Amino acid sequence: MTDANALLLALAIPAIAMFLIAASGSRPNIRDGISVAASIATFAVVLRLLESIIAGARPSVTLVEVMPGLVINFSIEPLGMLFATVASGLWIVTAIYSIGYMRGAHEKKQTRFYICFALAIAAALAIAFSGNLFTLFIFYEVLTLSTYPLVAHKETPEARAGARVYLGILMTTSILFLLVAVIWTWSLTGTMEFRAGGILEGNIDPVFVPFLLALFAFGIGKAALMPFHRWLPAAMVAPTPVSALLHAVAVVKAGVFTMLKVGTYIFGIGFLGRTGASEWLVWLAAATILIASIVALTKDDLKARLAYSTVSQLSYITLGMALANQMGVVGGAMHIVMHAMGKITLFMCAGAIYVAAHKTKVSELDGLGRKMPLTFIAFAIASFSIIGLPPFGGAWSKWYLLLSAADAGQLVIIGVLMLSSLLNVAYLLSIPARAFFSPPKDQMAHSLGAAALPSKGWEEAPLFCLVPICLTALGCIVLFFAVGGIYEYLLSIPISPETAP
Amino acid sequence: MPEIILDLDFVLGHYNYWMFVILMMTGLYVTVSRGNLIKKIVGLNLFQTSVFMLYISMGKIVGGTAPILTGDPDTVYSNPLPHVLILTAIVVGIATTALALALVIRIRETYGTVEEDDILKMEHEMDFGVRKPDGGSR
Amino acid sequence: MPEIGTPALVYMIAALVVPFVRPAMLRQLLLLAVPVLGLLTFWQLPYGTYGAFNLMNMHIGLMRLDALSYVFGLIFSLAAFLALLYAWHVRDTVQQVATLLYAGAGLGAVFAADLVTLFVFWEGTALASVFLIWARRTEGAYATGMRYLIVQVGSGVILLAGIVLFYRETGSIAFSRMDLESPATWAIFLAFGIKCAFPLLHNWLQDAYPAATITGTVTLSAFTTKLAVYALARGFPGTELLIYIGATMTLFPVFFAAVENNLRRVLAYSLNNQLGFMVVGVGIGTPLALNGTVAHAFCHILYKALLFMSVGAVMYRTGTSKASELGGLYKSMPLTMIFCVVGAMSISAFPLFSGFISKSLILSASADTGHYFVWLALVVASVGVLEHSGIKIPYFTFFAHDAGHRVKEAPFHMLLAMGITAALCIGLGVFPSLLYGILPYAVDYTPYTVTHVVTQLQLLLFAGLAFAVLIRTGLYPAEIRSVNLDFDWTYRRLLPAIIGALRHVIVGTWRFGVRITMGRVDRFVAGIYRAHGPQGPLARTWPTGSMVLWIAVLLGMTLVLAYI
Amino acid sequence: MTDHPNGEGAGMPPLARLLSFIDKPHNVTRVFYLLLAVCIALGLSDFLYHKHAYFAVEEFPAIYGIFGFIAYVTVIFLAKGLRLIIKRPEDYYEPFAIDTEDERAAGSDPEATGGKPHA
Repeated sequence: MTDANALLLALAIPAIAMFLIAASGSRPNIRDGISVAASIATFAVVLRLLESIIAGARPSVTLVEVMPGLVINFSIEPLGMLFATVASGLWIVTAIYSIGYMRGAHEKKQTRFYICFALAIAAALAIAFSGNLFTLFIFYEVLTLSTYPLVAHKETPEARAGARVYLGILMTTSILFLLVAVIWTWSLTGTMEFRAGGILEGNIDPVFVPFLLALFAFGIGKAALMPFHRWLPAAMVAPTPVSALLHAVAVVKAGVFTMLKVGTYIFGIGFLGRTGASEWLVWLAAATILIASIVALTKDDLKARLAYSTVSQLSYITLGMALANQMGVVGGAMHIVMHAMGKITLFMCAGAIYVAAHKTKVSELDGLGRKMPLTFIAFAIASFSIIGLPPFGGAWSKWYLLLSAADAGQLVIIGVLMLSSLLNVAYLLSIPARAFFSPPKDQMAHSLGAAALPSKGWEEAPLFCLVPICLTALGCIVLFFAVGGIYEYLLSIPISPETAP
Repeated sequence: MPEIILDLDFVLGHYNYWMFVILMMTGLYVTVSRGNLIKKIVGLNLFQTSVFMLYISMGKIVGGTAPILTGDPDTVYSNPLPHVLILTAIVVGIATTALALALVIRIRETYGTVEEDDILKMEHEMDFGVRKPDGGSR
Repeated sequence: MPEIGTPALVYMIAALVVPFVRPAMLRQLLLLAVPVLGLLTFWQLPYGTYGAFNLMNMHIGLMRLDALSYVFGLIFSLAAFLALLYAWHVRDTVQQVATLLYAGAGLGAVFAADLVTLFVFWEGTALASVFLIWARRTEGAYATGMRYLIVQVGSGVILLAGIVLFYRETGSIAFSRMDLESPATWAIFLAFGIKCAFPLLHNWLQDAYPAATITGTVTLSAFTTKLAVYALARGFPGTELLIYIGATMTLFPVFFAAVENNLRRVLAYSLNNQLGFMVVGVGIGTPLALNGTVAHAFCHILYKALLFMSVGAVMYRTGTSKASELGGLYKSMPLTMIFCVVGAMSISAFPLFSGFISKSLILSASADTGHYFVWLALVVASVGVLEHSGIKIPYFTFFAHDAGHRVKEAPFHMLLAMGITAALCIGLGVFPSLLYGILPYAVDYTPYTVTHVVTQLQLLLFAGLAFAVLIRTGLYPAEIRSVNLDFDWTYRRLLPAIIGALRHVIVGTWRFGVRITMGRVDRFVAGIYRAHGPQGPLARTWPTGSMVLWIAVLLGMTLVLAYI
Repeated sequence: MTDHPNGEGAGMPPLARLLSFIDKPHNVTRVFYLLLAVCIALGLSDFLYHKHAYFAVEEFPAIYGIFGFIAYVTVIFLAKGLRLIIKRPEDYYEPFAIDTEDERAAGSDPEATGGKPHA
């Protein structure tokens, strides 16, 4: 099977799975089985592709030529491959988790849920593999549309309102800014190809570069830059597996992945660095990081707090691109992996807490740690990783972002990243700490003297929820040690034209 | 030769234009001043006719007959273009007048009057003040 | 022992195994065996760098064994052993695992050959130690733990920023002598300073240590601060600034400790004071001074742990560590009293006790290099130490007015731990060569000269006399239930107040701005409605006549304009 | 120092009985004068040996003793002055500090008696 076929297969499996799931709607066990099998199959194909990409292959497939010059073309390069691996890998975990969650929380209309889930993953993979801006834009919109029914799954008024905000912001920003940017780029350069080192070099008057970048930056609403971040907290009405995969991995990562890809393959990091066009984006991303963290600090609802934390963490990656040097791209790309692993654990824990203890408010979690120790340990591990504490993966991505800020001579940005770590400690770590160590509000002050042994009454979420949580938590730790390989791999992302493979 | 401010024979020479202007102004005046809708339509038609005649007179060639083919190749015709144009304009004029009259009939049925001032008064009351039980079926 | 990267690995593996060891006795034995195993891994190893490898083209060295790190590794293992022995009765898995991880991270940091490994273990100490505070499981302990964690992670993050800048400047991350001329080294210096409780950065120490559990505080007292002293000794020996920072560090805690009611907070202030001595030693930088710092760190870990253990034992039996609640305990806990007195003597540097042999090194080093005022400050500080730790701790716990506690003697394992520590303190005091042998630089210093012994005794006994006089005349500050403000007031009361005011102002202006704009928007909409609404002049049904008139006027105007 | 000698001598551990002589007030004054005598002896001993001094000020006999005494007294009075400024009631940081909480939560012996929690 040549790489090109593998590529098509990787996209085909989720699509086919969609129909199979639809067909087996009446028999839940088979339907869930199919969705998990599809995720595993996709991941296997993606891994096979990963090996050939590491070996240097750059497969490219042109699906259809809409008009002369306008083609739907898929070509894989290291950055896209990374995102695809993360998305398909975590699809498995979430597929298993959603079985446990959907049955635990007795959600209705699960078939439609799994169909849209598979479609969203297919769209995410297509974005990862898209060879030009046109393909990317199409599947970017498909991703938005396919996630709408997932966000509005509960069909309650709030869910509909949230989904309306979600769709509203994402569609307006993409049509208003992104489409304009894509067309402007096409008119400027005559092509929309993602090419190593960027295509804008020499085709654009440097004065316009910041404006084009602004159009792209605000156009990619999924990267949740500050003015257009409202959709992320609004989408928290969705059931947790949706929040887990989509708002920790697929949707938001598609946004920041597109940001990185545009920065690297349309503008070209060297070009951005020379023209200093991304200077304003550095400050906007830094502002987003801090403001979102401060807002997260005030949120008592668990998922809202995690949503704002995601908004803040996404801007790390945008910051990485905006700093316009190799370390920035490496740091940003690595943060995609680390943040995905950490944040998906947090969301799954939030879901497990909802399923097992029907609690959504942070203040209600006091003393819950004794009943759900595994969930809260996993929550703590994921929080450590996102804060960037050493024995966990997140530390390395923060290390490279700091290196990139040092390279760009931005000492203030180093200060911002430091402050954001402290804010993360304040709003993320307080949750497991309260759960384990502060006396439960309803009980009388706990027994004095005897150090509290975790009482044997564990009331954990169903096994289907618990296993994925532990897996991804372990993932956070493993990533710390497996970072050497990722770093070598990320170095192969071309920064300037001549290093094109 | 100082520039002639007012070329007198040019002005008098185009008396027919002055006629059309007068006709046009009367039509305009009738439309503007009369409250009765029918009279407004008549005024409109006067206005319209003056324009038609203007075009026709522009197309007149001294000694030229009406531009209708007579089979004799050396008859001199007036410029056919304005004629053609005005023919269609007349047809259109009839159509608009017919439509206007139809509307006036409907207004008459609804408001029971064709005096525009009364109609406006009634509309005003209907929108804002007392809802007058108008006889006509809306 | 097979050569494994770093002794910290032993602690980490043990920390993973311990929760699954169900029988308590077996678990305690395993806990005690870990420090011994850790010690064995580097006990016989020749000096050199081990566990070096290349990670993302950075030269990582997990373990660098040389004279400086060997001494600290030794004392850290010893401290871990004593703390775990002292905590034999504890059944809380969280505390046991946290102690192991904390000691392991401390050891790992001491042996780190490069800045990245140092940062990894530096944050590890912060992370692991906070659970010793949270293990108390009360609302106050949770809040104190959170503050402690933010300060410690703050120090770690500043260190990370410093390392990044340093890596960019020098291209290497080797952890060796640096001097303070670039923002990188300043950031690293500040990070070390926070954990070394420099003035104004010190108050996490007094805020957090009394909040930990009884056995937790004993563990806490040994690792974080001494690790910072080691880092300063490794990174910034001989920096002039450190002398003056150290001098102030020795002076200001004396006054706070004299009036503090919670005895564990008094000990925390005294710990801060002793750190001042070590920082002065690092600042002076001569071999004698550095020897003094290392020796003082070595002895200080022992007698500070002893003092915390004795007060902890009293707290274990009576349930409180507040001076106003204690007194007359010598009758029911005589052995603890004796160990407490030994600790007090050692910290006050009485001859024949460990404090004497290590503090004298620093004092004479400062005198040798002619720092007269610093020397004077150190002497005053020594008197201060005698006051708050030498006399106040034992007197108010065991001898003052009898608070009526009739409690049993401390449990055997606590007495055993205290006994070993006391024996070590006295042993080092009597045979200084034991310690001088393993100090980093050659030592040709004899502490027991007639002059030195007599002057030290004079200093201490006259101060004791002053105490006796003050007590008999009733001028001595009585112990009253109260809380003393310190620098932490700024981030516990001032900062929230400022943030509250700021938020109030911002929210106020935001709401005011919203109201204004909404007002203007409403007016605008009303205006439009008036103009275009059903009654508005622009939307009303105009009589056709006036309409035609206006058309005529417009046509006229265009005619006129066309010909201008 | 201890104001009233309590009765139950027998219940105390043997070592405590040995030290219980400190309870009687007259023993306390006797210890005080012993301390005074030792101090004076130390002060005089300065003349008996050659004092190796770093700084000129150390030449003065018994300077360490006097300096120790004065330093101690100044420290105490400065501390008392400082206390006037920084003393606050125990519940100053009420919910966020351990001062008013029952200290037995720190892992004391289950039958720990004292530590009357702040009313």
